[in-house]
Amino acid sequence: MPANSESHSLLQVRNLSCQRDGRRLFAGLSFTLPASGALQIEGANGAGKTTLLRTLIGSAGDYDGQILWDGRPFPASLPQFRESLLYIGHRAGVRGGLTPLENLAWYGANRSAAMQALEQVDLFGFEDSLCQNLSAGQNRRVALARLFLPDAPSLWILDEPLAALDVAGVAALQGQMAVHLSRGGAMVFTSHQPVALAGLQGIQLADFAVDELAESAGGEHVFG
Amino acid sequence: MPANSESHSLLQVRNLSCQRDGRRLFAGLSFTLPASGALQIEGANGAGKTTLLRTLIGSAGDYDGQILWDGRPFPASLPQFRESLLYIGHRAGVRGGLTPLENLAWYGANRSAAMQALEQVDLFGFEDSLCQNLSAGQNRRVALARLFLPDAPSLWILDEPLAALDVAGVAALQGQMAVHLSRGGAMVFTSHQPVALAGLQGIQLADFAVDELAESAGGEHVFG
Amino acid sequence: MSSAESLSMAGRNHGGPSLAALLRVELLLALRKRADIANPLLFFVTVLALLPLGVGPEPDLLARLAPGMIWVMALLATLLSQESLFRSDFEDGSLEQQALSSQPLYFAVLIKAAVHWLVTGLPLALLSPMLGLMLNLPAAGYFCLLVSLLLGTASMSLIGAVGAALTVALRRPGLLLALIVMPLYVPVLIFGTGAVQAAIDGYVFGPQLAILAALLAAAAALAPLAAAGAIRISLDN
Amino acid sequence: MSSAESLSMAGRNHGGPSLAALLRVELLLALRKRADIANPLLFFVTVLALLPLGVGPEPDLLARLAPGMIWVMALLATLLSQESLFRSDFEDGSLEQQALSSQPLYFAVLIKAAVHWLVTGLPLALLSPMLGLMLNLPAAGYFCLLVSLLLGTASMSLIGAVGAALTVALRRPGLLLALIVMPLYVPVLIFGTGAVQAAIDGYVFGPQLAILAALLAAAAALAPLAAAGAIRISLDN
Amino acid sequence: MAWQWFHRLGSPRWFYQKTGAWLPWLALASVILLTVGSVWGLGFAPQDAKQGNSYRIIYIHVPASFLALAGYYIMAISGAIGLIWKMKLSFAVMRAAAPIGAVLTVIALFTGAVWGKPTWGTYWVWDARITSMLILLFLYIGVIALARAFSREQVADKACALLALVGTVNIPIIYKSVDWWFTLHQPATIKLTQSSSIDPSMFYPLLTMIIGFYCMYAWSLIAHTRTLVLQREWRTQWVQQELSGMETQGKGGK
Amino acid sequence: MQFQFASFADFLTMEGHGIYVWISYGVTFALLAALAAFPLLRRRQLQRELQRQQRIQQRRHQAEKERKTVEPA
Ligand code: HEM
Ligand SMILES: Nc1ncnc2c1ncn2[C@@H]1O[C@H](COP(=O)(O)OP(=O)(O)OP(=O)(O)O)[C@@H](O)[C@H]1O
Ligand SMILES: Nc1ncnc2c1ncn2[C@@H]1O[C@H](COP(=O)(O)OP(=O)(O)OP(=O)(O)O)[C@@H](O)[C@H]1O
Ligand SMILES: [Mg+2]
Ligand SMILES: [Mg+2]
Repeated sequence: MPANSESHSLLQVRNLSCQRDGRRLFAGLSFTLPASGALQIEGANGAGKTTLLRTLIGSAGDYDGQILWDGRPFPASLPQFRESLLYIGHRAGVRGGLTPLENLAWYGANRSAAMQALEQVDLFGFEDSLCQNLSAGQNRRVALARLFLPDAPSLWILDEPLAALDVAGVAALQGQMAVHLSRGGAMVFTSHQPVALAGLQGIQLADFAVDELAESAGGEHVFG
Repeated sequence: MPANSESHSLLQVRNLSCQRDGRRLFAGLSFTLPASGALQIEGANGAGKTTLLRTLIGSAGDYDGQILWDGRPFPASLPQFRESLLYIGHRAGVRGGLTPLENLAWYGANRSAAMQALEQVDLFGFEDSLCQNLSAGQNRRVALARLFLPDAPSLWILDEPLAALDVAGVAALQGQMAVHLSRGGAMVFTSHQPVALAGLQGIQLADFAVDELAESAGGEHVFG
Repeated sequence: MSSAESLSMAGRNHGGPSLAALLRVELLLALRKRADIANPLLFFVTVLALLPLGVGPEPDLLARLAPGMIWVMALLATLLSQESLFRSDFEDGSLEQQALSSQPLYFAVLIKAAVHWLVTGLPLALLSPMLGLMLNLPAAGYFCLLVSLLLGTASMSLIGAVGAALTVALRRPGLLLALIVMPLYVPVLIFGTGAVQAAIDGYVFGPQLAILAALLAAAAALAPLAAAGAIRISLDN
Repeated sequence: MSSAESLSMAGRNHGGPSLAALLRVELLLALRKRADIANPLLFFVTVLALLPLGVGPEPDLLARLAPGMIWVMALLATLLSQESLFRSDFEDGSLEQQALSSQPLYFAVLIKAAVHWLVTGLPLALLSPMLGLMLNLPAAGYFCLLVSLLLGTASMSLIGAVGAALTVALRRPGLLLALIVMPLYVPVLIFGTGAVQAAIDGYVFGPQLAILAALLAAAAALAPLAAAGAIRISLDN
Repeated sequence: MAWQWFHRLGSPRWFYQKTGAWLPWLALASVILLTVGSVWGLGFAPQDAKQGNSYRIIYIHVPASFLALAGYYIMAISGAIGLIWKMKLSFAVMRAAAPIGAVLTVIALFTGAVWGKPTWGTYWVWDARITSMLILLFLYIGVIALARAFSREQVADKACALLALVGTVNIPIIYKSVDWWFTLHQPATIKLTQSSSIDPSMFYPLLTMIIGFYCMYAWSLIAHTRTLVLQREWRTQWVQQELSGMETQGKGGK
Repeated sequence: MQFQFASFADFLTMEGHGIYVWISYGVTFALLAALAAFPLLRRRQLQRELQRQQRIQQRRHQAEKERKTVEPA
């Protein structure tokens, strides 16, 4: 539906470069994420995918370049940005001392919506077990159940959502991702497995890798 | 080379059933793993794959049935069993406070062998960084580097070895698995992703699932 | 199930938990981990029981020590139980989710500290007269001991939250939290023991208690702010 | 690099670490985390400095308290620093690898406890005379304080390892470890303070020190055994 | 314009290159002042009527005590500037100030304790001022220990700045409460010498030493900050040149 | 202004207080010297660290190049 994707762009990244302990992981990354857009960040282990996502959500501050939400730059627009953000990282935000149902309630879901979401991630029957007694993949599913809640936020940022999921889980998640896009939502995610999603765009982080030796010879970074 | 797989069987499992908090996950599982045999345990999230592997290595004691190593039953044969075991679980056994090189040295590798193994898992150049400063996949690679050491033990038990690895990492690992089999080694592993390996056998845990309601109606397990 | 029901009434902001939900969850977790509640208490009692073994059983000596030792041990019990204040939330990622939510972290910290006090400081204070009895505390001191501990442990829960937030990202904080926080506890300790000593000696102790209350008010206003800042710092890791 | 080199000379059992490698790694980790060494020491000093703030500054009173308080606080510092003894090894899975290796866990535990004593108990004991000075300890007590702490902290490191092993699988052990272990420390505490008090009062203190040494020998023989068993229990989770 | 100056001040490189020239002068000044002051104080200032010669410790004790206190505020203020204006250099100053302040506090405590033996007959009393000095040392140590516990410098910087700030709020409270505590429990049996009644012949060497200590402090702070700058910016070209330049000089010397 | 002591020995003993005074001064100046020495030592350490890092970087670079040459084959 976005007739002019530039004007409807939700998230814009301009000339971004991220650092870890002073080492630049990538540089010159630019992209625009329109509503209904899906973007997969690809790259080898250690390329900086997690770092990029954590920069996008405003949790990692060690970057150069510009990030704009709804046309307004970070960090001024962070509060509005976070209103429409749903982030699930390597650490999924599932509390071991609570049951799946209580975990979803903590995120503001009411009981019937939570039950439905848990059913959709195949955790029916486990809704009252403590999460610390669930398997690796089941814990992951509890986190992902947030995506199945009726009024989920419009921007999803997911770090390896498919990890630890079995085949049926992967299929269910891909289905929900498609639903989200069709509703006008947007998403950025990383995955080492291929994801089947219509209209999915990819970014290869390797294309933006920094050649360290060349860099320290050139003087560009002197005042960083 | 195993002419008679029964007689050369390394690991034999007879009528195994595992429990978690008193709930039976599966029952009646039997298989035989010969030298040069590879076995993939498949099953949905929460089916009990991790529990099965931890039972096989003797770390989870809550099981019924028999496990034999070299024809002698557990737990009597556990010491010999462990001599030829290499286990890598969800928790990979990589110490964050040590470098990859030191981690491998801790497992008894000498320097040149460790360097070569690290090179094969594409960690060349990171051998002197602390592991706590590596990414999720890189940490996983440090653990997997043990598989690339020259005199690795003969039985590998791996819990989701492909998790968190990128495409190149998956390919390298599959290559090494094939090498191990060709050397006469054996392995049991779990994976949600398909693994390309000649002669790979699969076990569907779902086939051995226990119908709890039916069971508690029938009297068999009442005193279990 | 009913707990989940009641948790959800608070709101429907899926980006993060609401305040009422937060309070209920914290209480729920605290009650579910009843051992965590009992531990500081048992620690408090055990250490104070070890004391006569260390310094000898003379009643007069113990009576002189009682206010100070009870206070120091209450301080230690509070302090050491705070190491885990944010830890499991940090490790499972829910602290990050809270920081991303549109609710200010200030209230989240305030609630956490309040619940910590409810399950640690309050029982400690209520138990203190019994320990006073064991240590031969003069009769004039009991009331003041109780009140001063009620006020003081609350301040300490709040101040300790700053230290807990600062050290939450560390793998093995060990005793670092104690090191950071103990000097900050000094005023509370001094006015607390001062009040009890004054009560025993027959002086007025109202002013000291008033100062303790003022310290508590200041801590309630400032400590959650500092702790919220510290959490954001710790998360950028 | 040279450290990795030296680590590897110990053997080539890829199923698990060799003993010599174990010792070197433990020392390496301890030295790399120098902050962890300093923390129990600083805790010890800080708590002892809080004490006069609680019980008052009179030198005579402090002198009577000194042996007991120094011992109790050394006990606490040892105890609290042991919470992390096996924790990070457990969390990253290397404890499991050690249990799977053909080396007996007994030695692994013994080595861990020994390194723990080297970086905690030994410095604590060496620092104790200075604290004696600050707390006005009579001159006759210094030598005995030092020796009794050297022996006592070693026993406590060993005994504490059992508790650390039992609680390692718990998410938030909190003060549970302290509760389990403190009663076991009681004999050590009694003979330790007894020896110092005897020395101050001018009696012979040799017998008490001999008993402390005997306790240490017994702990060295039995505690690693118990801890190894406890680790296996904790791993079956 | 003013902001431009402010930001240039925040540039580590600018700081490094600017302060290189100041260091020798500060070093010279502190060596001269400390030498003159020490010789004066030890040998030429008159003996104190009450305390005899042990009072000569005053010439190091008092300056160290002053700076130990002032150092905490320097640390906390630079930490605050770093947090508010996100100035890297300011964090470096804060991190440099912590160990220097701790060492000065140790000096104050040590000289005070040694001075206590001949005057009070004991090395240590739980006097209000002494106790609060000890707590100050703990505050310093807390900052240092926290800094060392983090593996990432940026996080360590912010965490330490926050802790230092929290400490600043507390320092006056701690001082007041400790003062109050001492007077409650027992009357002050020991009075420190009144500084107002000090004789000029004793005062001038003291002044010399105080100024000397200030110069020494400034030198240390700058020098420590400079090494921190080098450590943090070592990926940049100018630092690598700086470091390898030194190395070639060293080789040339051999 | 004049030297306050009759002899150098007097100056050292200071009527019995010498030990305290000299220990104070000694420790103070030793600590100040340590403060002064630290930046210089640290600088040398940094140099060594830089060299090590440069070696590591070169190795990483080399590995990268090898990877690139292997891939097409
Ligand atoms: C460990 C023991 C001691 C500590 C921690 C200590 C600490 C301090 C501090 C912090 C100051 C600076 C106060 C200010 O800025 O207002 C100071 C000043 C001073 N101290 Fe000490 N002191 C100790 C022992 C002594 C002793 C034993 C004496 C002599 C009997 C002494 C004599 C003085 C004098 C004369 C001053 C200057 C007074 C003034 O300017 O207000 N101190 N001390
Ligand atoms: N610590 C525990 N305590 C109690 N029950 C547990 C615990 N861990 C797992 N379980 C239960 O045991 C079952 C099997 O768990 P297990 O970890 O073996 O599954 P899995 O097949 O490895 O799953 P996944 O693919 O998600 O890793 C799960 O249904 C879970 O509910
Ligand atoms: N805590 C840390 N401290 C310092 N450096 C780190 C830290 N975490 C990661 N790094 C470094 O940053 C780089 C990028 O890490 P990141 O976690 O972003 O990788 P990733 O692309 O998500 O990899 P993976 O596919 O393995 O998850 C890695 O090379 C790693 O060495
Ligand atoms: Mg990642
Ligand atoms: Mg599993």
